Amino acid sequence: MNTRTFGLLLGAVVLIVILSIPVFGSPSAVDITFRTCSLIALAVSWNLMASAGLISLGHSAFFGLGGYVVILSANLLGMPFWISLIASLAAGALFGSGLALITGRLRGIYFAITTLAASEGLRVIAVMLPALTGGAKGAFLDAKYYPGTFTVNMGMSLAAAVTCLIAWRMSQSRIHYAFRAMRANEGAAQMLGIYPLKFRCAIMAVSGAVASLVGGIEAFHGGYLDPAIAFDLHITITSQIAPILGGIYTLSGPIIGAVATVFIGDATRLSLGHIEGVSLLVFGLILVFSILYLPQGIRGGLSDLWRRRSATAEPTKMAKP
Amino acid sequence: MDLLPQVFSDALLLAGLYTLMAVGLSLGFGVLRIINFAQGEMIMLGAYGAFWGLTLLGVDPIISLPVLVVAGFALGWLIFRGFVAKVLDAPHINQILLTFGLALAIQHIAIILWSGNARSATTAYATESAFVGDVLVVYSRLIAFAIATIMVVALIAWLRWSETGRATRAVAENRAAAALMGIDVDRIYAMSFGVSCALSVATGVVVSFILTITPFMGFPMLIKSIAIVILGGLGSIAGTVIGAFVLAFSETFVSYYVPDGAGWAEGIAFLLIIGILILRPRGILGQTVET
Amino acid sequence: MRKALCLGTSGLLIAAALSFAAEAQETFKIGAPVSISGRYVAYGVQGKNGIEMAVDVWKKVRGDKVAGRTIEVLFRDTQSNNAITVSLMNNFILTDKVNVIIGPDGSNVAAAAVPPWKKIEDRPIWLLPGGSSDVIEKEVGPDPYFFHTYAWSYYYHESNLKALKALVGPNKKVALIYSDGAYGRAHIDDARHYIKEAGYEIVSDELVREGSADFNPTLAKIRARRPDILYVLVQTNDAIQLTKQIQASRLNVPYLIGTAQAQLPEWQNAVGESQSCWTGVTTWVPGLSYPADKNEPKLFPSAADWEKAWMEKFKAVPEFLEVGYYASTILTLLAVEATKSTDREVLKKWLEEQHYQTPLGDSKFIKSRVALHQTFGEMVVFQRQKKADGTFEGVLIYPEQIATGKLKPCTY
Amino acid sequence: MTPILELINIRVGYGQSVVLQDVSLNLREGEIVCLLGANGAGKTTTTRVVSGLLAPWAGEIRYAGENIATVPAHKRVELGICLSPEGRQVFPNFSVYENLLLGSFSKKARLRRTEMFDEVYGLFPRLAERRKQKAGLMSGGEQQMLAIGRALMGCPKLLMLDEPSLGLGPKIIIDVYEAVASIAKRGLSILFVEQNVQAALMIAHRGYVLANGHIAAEGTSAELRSSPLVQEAFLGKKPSRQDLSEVHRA
Repeated sequence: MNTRTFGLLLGAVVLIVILSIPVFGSPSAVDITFRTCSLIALAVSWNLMASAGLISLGHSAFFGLGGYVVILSANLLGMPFWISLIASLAAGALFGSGLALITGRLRGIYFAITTLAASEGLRVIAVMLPALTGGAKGAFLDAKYYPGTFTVNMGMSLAAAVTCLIAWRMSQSRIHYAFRAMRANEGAAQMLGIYPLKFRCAIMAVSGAVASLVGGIEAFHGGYLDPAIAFDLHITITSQIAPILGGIYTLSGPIIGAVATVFIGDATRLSLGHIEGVSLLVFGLILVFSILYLPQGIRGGLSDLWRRRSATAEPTKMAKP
Repeated sequence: MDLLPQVFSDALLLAGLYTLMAVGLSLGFGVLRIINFAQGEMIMLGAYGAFWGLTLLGVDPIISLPVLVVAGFALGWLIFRGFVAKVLDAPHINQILLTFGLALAIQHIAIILWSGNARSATTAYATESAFVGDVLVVYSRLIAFAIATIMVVALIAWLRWSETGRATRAVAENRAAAALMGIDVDRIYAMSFGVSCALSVATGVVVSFILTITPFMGFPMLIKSIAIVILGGLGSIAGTVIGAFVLAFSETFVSYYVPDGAGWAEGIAFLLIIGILILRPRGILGQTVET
Repeated sequence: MRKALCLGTSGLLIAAALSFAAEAQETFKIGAPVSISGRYVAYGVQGKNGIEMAVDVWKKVRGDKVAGRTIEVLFRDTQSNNAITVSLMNNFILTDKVNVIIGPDGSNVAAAAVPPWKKIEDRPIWLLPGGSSDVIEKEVGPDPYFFHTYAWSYYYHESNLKALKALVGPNKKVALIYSDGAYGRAHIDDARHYIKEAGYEIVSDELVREGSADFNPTLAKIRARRPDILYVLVQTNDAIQLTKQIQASRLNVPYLIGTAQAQLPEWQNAVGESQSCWTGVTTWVPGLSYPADKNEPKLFPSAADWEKAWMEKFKAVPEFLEVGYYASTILTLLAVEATKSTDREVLKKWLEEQHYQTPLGDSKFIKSRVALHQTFGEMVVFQRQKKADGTFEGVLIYPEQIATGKLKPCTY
Repeated sequence: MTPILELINIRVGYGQSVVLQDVSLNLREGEIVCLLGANGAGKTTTTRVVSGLLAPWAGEIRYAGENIATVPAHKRVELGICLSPEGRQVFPNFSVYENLLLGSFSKKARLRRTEMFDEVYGLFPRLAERRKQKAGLMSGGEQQMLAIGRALMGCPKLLMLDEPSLGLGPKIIIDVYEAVASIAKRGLSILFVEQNVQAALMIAHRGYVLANGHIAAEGTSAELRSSPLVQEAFLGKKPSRQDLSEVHRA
């Protein structure tokens, strides 16, 4: 059995696991799977943009937008679960491609800060339009639109699974090269026949749609939304931490990272949660030290180990002039 | 009553504060090309330093300012050597997450040490004021403005005329060429990071008797500083000063003249960021920055 | 990829295993979601202190057990985060199977806790000693298992305006300042309602931004309107800066009316001399003269004795949330002890019928606007006044039967 | 006499690719040595290694007899090694005067600042005229003068010039080379990189030819001028239009 089949097989196993836990799992397994899947989808979505050289500091904009679209479309228009999720998906895609058009050729830190500004701007709007959003008091999802625990949990598992499948398909296709070219140099990418603005629009639409969908499902799950939480920078940060921790620009990195982030977060919160301030302190320190000592993420660290082990078997590759 | 003189006076005093707040970030970015997400936490530490100096030792924040600034410089130096130096050549996202992790850690160290309670330094001049004609001038803000002006002018003079300051600017423009001049680039990096932190600590001291001190006070100030720095142009101190004035004046004007303007005022910063980045990505006075 | 999946699966399994708490029999479990990190950390610590004090006192007075069961309090950190709160509530109810939930604190976190609790059919009894926002009340609705052990936002303004009408008289001009934060938004409608009902004129109705660096534009506009009463609805953090700016800006307003902040030592320490003249409205304030309960004088001593005991343990003046959490915890323990049961119907019935005199006042549950069970909502109005020795004290000014002094107009 | 600079078996590169392979060369005090070679032969890399901007993977850099391979770049300036880098790299937002001030940043140079200013302004009167001008706004030739002047401000014992004639008009090239020659008369050692072979061999005492990261030939200027290898090396080169025109003009 070669590595590829093995990978595919395991991928299938994981899909089965995350899709079956909502059916058979214990309540706490369901809860953890929900949060992990939420982060997997966010992380893969963030990583998608990062892979094209677009560092997003505003993923909470998509997330919050999706949440509010769900709450408003359910409460005001009486849309059922699936329809309002499609609405949030569409809103995220629209906002993403709109942001891509606005940011034009901005790159690096400039791009990152524009996305941050977009997210904070949406928060201010949500705060200042209490008639629509409930303002800082927050808004509840009308309980009669709650589709049931199973549907919500399954929805999130499906969202994560589909997101991973999309990312997998992309990594298998030629788009994969376009990403690399965009990341390295947009000018050069243009010469390869990639139209950067179009590509950006498409990527940000997909990424935004996914993040917005997650926000939408989270809104059903939580049933309550306020601007500070919907557009919380921590959402952006955790959706970055996961790929960074796992291994940026890779397919499996964000997934490994998401699992690790949820695990570390729960472990610190549950074991240190009784001492004030400590759980987030430890989380911060883990973040710092993983960046310092695992710059390629867990995935990179593992393949380093793997390479070192196999290096004893085969002679080290010599650099040639 | 004509409000306009009052509007100008308020805006001017706020602009001084904003300048000092953003100039540390601007220097750090200009030289190291790193946005330090823990910059706000330096403000927070400065504010706590001044607060505890007053509360425990009875030392007025203005008196403790020099000591705290030196301490801030030392802390910045240590943070640079211990953490930031190791990600100088790493991708931006690693730098952002590293400094964000530091920010999170510093915030919660503050909670562990000093609890999450809100505080404020209660100096006598904190609540004194005078009417100049129709215009109310609050002493604490005037003092803050004066300190901010002195610090920013000192910074600009240092950068302009001192040997090290000139070297710092040189490193900001071209790191390799600076090394060829015999400039120890690493040392300049550590020093700029230190100075940048020291400036933020000074901001903290100044706001300790004006604003509310909490372990979380830094982040909103960081966001606002980023807005100012982007507005003025990344890496330009003069641009930062202009950015601070633009933001302070527009916020104050909106607060006075737009219904519910005080609520919308916060949005201005973000509107300005997006606007400026679309129209003139380098900011008002920005230099070329390879990103 | 392969390693990814390996890790993923094992991660999920380990994490799942972690949260399977071994369910010991014969324990009485209190689920306590508290925000002990993040922005509500100050509240969370108070909640935790209150519950810990209650369990300590119980163990001293009644021994280690309640109705033969070991007492187990599960403190879990919400990290001031809604999503974590949702997960906590789910786990408390479905996995830990707690008997009672007490908390959480901070209106937003408390609001986030409502939907996950409500959607579970066999939800346990929930006592909420914090969270005054009326959106919570509306969302919970007339739920039989919800017990609010704190005042709703409108109680503040009802009491405040009663006091003002009685002590200041009719026909006054009021300037309102409220923040765009959760606190301001939750209070403003009811504040306006009761001000108008009292026949006062609102001459200025100003929104301020949470965390603003300068309130002077707002204050300058208010100065121009020359109000008699300044009515302030902002969160503690903003209140500190605003209070200092109000003093500095010489508004010459005779009555400075605050709501929750004025009773907080946090606010008092931070504003120093500027606290002079501010009134506040609260359910509990040091110096209240509530007597001890006749039947349970050790669990519910007089307000003064309780305060003394608290000072001994924590070396600090207790805050209203701490008293609220204390009283709520003792009530649940008493319920279990009295009924020898942890069944929610039994407990609910007992709680509905109990009546004690606690350090926080009368414990009888009544109906509020929407909710079925509401207690400790009785509010008193006080004013921060300077004593001869230069320190400040909260002088009770309303209701008149418990008043310890008179409302004085501001002089600065 | 020990040579002032001696490279012994230097191997270096970027990332995975090796640029210099076993390069050895030396330079005696007061000597003018040029490095010749096609684009990408490793000339600039050699100056970067000597100046300390690039750490060699293997080999020794001996300066006045001491191995300085691990000495950081800024300390080499203090030791008297100054480089006028490829592409001039002046500080565009600084005035000419400030650029020169930066050139004399090292402690030793700071002491002799006035003296050096006189010398540099003497060599390049143009710089004196434009002292308040922003460097970024000057012409290429002026910037080149500034880069050389700035390197001189550091009081070098070993001056390295990377393509001083690149982008310069024919008149200025002569000025620059006259300047270089007059500098050398003061006992300075000069190592310079040129693509303009004829001009280089006019003033250099000796030269090395780099090809594909190896020393392909070395010798006195006269030897090199007549060496078939040099002819071949530069016939094989595909010069840019600019280079070509300059060679013709020179």
